[in-house]
Amino acid sequence: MSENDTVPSVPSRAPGRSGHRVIAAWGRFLIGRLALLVLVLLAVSLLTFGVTRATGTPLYVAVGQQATQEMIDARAEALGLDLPLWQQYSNYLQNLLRGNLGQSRRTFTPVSQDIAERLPATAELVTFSILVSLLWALPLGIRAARKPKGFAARIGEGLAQFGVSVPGFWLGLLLIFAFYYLLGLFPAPLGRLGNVPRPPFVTGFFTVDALLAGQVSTFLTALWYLALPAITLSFTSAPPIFRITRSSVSGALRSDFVAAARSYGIAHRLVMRRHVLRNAAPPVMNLVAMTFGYLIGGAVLVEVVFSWPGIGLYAVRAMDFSDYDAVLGVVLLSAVIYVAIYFVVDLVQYLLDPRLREG
Amino acid sequence: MAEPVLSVRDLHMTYRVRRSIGAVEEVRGVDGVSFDVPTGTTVGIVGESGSGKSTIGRCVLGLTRPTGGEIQLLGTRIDSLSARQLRPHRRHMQMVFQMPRRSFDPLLTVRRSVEQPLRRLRSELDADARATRVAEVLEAVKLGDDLWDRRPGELSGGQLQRAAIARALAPEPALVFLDEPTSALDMSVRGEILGLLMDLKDRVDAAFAFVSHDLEAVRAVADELVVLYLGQVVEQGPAGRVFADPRHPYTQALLAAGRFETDGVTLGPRGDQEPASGCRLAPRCPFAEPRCRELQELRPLQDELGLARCWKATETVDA
Amino acid sequence: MTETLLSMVDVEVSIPTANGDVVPLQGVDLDVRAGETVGLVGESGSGKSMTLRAALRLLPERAAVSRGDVRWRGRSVLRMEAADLRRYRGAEVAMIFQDPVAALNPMLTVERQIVDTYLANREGDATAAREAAHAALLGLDIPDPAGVLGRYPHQLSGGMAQRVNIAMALVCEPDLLLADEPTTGLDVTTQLQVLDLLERRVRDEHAALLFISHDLRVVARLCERIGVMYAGRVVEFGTREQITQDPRHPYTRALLSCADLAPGRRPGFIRGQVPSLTIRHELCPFRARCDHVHDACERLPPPRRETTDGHLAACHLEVVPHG
Amino acid sequence: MTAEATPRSGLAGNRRRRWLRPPVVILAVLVLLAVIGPAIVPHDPVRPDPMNALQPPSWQHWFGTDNLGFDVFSRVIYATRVDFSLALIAVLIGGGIGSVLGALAAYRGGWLDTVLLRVVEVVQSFPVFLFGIALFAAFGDGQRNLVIVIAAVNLPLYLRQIRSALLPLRTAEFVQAARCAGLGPTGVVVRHLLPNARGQILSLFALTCAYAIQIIAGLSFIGLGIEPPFPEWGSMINAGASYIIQGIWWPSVFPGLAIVLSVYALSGLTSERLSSGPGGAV
Repeated sequence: MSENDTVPSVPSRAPGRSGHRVIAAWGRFLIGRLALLVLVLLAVSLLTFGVTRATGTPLYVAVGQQATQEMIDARAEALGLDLPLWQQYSNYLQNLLRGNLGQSRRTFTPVSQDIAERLPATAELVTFSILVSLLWALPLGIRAARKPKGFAARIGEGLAQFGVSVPGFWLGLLLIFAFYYLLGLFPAPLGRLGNVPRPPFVTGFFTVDALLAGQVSTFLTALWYLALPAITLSFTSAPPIFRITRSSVSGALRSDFVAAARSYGIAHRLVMRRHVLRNAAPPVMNLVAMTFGYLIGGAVLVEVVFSWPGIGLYAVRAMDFSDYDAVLGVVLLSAVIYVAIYFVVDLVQYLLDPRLREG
Repeated sequence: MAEPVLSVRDLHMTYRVRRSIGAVEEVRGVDGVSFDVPTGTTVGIVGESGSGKSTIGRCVLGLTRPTGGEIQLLGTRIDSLSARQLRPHRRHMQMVFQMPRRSFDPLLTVRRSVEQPLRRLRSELDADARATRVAEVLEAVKLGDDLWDRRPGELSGGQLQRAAIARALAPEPALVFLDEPTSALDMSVRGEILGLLMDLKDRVDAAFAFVSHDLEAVRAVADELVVLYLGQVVEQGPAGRVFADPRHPYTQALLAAGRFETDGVTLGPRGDQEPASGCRLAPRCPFAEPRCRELQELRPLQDELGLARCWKATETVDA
Repeated sequence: MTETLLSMVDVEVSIPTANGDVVPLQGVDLDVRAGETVGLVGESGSGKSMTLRAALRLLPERAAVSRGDVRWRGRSVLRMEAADLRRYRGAEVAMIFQDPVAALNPMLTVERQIVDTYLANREGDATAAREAAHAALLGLDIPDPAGVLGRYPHQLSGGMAQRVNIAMALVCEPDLLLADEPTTGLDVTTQLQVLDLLERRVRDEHAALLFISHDLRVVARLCERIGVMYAGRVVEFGTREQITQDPRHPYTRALLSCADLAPGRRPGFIRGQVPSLTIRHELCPFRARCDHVHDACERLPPPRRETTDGHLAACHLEVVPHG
Repeated sequence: MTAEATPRSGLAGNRRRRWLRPPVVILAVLVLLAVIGPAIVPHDPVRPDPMNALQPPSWQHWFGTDNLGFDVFSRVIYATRVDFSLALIAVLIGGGIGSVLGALAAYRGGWLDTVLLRVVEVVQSFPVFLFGIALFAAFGDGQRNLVIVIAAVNLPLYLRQIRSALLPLRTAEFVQAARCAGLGPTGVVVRHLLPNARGQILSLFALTCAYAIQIIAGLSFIGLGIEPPFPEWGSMINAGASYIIQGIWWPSVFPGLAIVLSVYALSGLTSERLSSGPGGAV
């Protein structure tokens, strides 16, 4: 009855504004978001730059223990460590932009190359873990929303509680013990294909590449090796997906427009598809995308347990070897991926929701 | 004429509303509103949603900062003061909100909430003086003393609104600003609060501002009336006159609608576009003429009957 | 005698909660005849909104009809199979909600939603549905119907959105339209226009209307027969004239005195509060707040007295003294 | 349409039951172990006994012995103190600062709110473990750095959760009434906003402690934070990991169970779920 207290509820202008104004509006929006993206990436690179300088050991380690002071100074100059800090940062930034993440002292190859070889392994693991999560988290989440006290709700919440309570790396060990040692159903936790030859490289996803090359047995082996690590990781990604599905679907179910649709005798299937799921989907899709971006850096421990040759394992090995450039390369990359996905998700959100798009 | 307790001069409040991607629209919530509230009188401020009436209250009480104009409380200008500078003036003005249940901290008892304004605004009072003052105002609003030490959750809407009025009166303010005090109450409770306000009006020497879209309620308590449309004052004057002989077409339509008369002035549907210049009601007004496009000033009506912002209202007087 | 469409017989609805049952409806009796406009007036907590939901069998989670029956043309709605129930909702009975914008799906255009409603209740393909959607908006004083069809709900004002809801409900060609305080959320000037519009369209479509509101003046203006609800039951039922001129239940009398405020005169009000609905009231629930209470009210449940011309009141008092 | 005030009687009844639920009992036991554990431990958790390494669980060694002959049961008990105390300290530091910033962001709003949100976005774009690795690379190993890492992870979490808990309260009428009564921003936050968000803050505290324990264990598992042989659940699991594929399960399984029990006990205290979202556990 009364106006909300800050912004008057004057309805917006009719749609169908002239074409170029819409494009201009979108232009401003995209520039705004891109500026934000660049700002966040700068901040991220500042953090990693700070870390590289704070380690303070590159010189000492690079030159070796018995080095004389002159050798250390010469090395320092070569590495440009004597330049003022901001100049070092701009060099660091230029290197980054050129994709030069420094050289790994363990593999003696450029860090960016190491990462490029290992990123697909992590990406494949994360993708399958999310697929596994979606298999149960979505249906159970929807069912739990419709029958809050029902069977699905109890199972879903139980699995979610289990997933949150059980550390992933420990669960991995348990699964290995049960399914490899005791039952022998799954392979030893030694990488992605064991000794089966790799399929020709197309995407870096062994499953996809094997299918593209028609090597069905390699595809099955790849799946066989993927199973345990993907299931382990899915216990981390599934609980939030289950919970957000349940809460956003039940929110839509309790809404007036669903009550209105049902009062007009609209078929249940249509009510679910066009009213409930259409409104409940955006938050779920956002979370799944963010989870993907997050797990790229979050699968570290599962990779260690299953010696899965991804960027997580690479970072941990580099850590043990004090190979800081490699570590920071991985940290930077996963942050960039996360922020990039965040940007895309934000954009898709605007496209899907007329309240944001049409205004 | 004594200095008015509250005087608002040419108050402006513009919002930057983000309509859609990148399209930010400037909405003039309050667009040049002026009125006075002398002591001992109740000024009714009426208007529909989007008229800016609640925003004016928030500006007067320093809860939001207006983008233009002047607000004077007891002769001193308060709209440009910082929160710290405003604090000593707060004891002279208090507010009653629309939703009684939301205007009380659920964790505090009624007594503690009513005492809160005294602690800070009347720090010269010691604990006992505060306690007696709290008892005084709670009795004045006829709230059963068995409820004083209860939490808001255990009181009804009507009882809570009584307590809210007591809290507002506690520091003996010169101005009590009531923002839609009866709109959230049931019919049966509305009368109870209006009756209380009518009693207090005579017994308490303070100025009252009563904002509402419920014309019947305003009519029962208001001495003066200010009618708002889309952030502008369209008519102003003694309540009796305005209710009996409304001059501005919008006021006529509003009063007719309030009495469920369809034969009176009726307005066209509420369009989207606001006219750039001239009378904002023009797109909906049955008497609209080309000259409505020119800037309509608030012009005085004959012998202190008030003001109206429409050539038609003041023309019959001049002709 | 015109056919009785909807009849609710002693309907009780209860909702189990952690601290025991809440009983929002405690024995509602109501009938609506074809082409008639019936009003239900009651304050918050009186159960008027729950009555409409019970009529459509669209009760909130865990709520259930624990006594009595809801009959549509003699057939029990409570025992209807899913398929019949779906046909009953929309084609036979349609509903308009209080918050006009919230009752529309924010993700779909107005046209899409009206077309869906049409296809769910009437024969015809998509093009017929689109024409019906456009036709439905005519006669509702909408300045640019074609434009409104293409808009999304958040782009509509309250008044415009409620016109769309009325159009959507009438597209189903229902025999009975339920309206849950459709104008309460609107501005005063818009409220009157939407009320008249609703009355006109319902008459044109020869549909019956069950209209509920907390404002007695709105109900008195629109409805031929009026029921007054208090604490989950109908305490008085009669024609518009009987209720407004010759109210027989003390609560109705008190409501009337609260509704008309005259300047200078002390406004009427009802002391006390609405009773808790966590107990089933055998005795008269209004007795604590009633000025005419006497010992019979404290001992016996109020009888349902009906005068010859159908004016019904649930109160011990024979004739309520005036003033 | 339910009645306004639901009766009060029911609440006292189930408040008593609420405190006797399993999570609370388990938590009490764990806290007890953290305090007196080291004193009552049957074997010296730090003295290796290579002679009977890798013995399966027996009456002598309830949880068996690990590859260096340590008694697993003693070390699990001993480690309770380490994991709980570090988690507690880290969460208090990170949570404390985060809550204050969150409250200010919610109450002040404007540029402070947007700046803080952007900073949180940057910090949370680092996955927990890589973030930990990077910080360890910068500041070196040890319990002090472990606390810093956990605090740094919790700070943005608290900032966001407290901000979203307080934001709706900011526009509530009783807050505006408090401002009209002359209360300054700190007065409003301390006297009205925080007390009304007490339930959410306690739940957040319980959930973030559970989450912190998992991070500590995870970091130690990859050799960061607490160096063996100092007893800590994560490093114990790591020590036993390579033997799992030979069927020697007990050195890794029992410390993991301790973690699960702790997290179950802590997260069982609250009905609210930290929809942990991507910030989820390891």
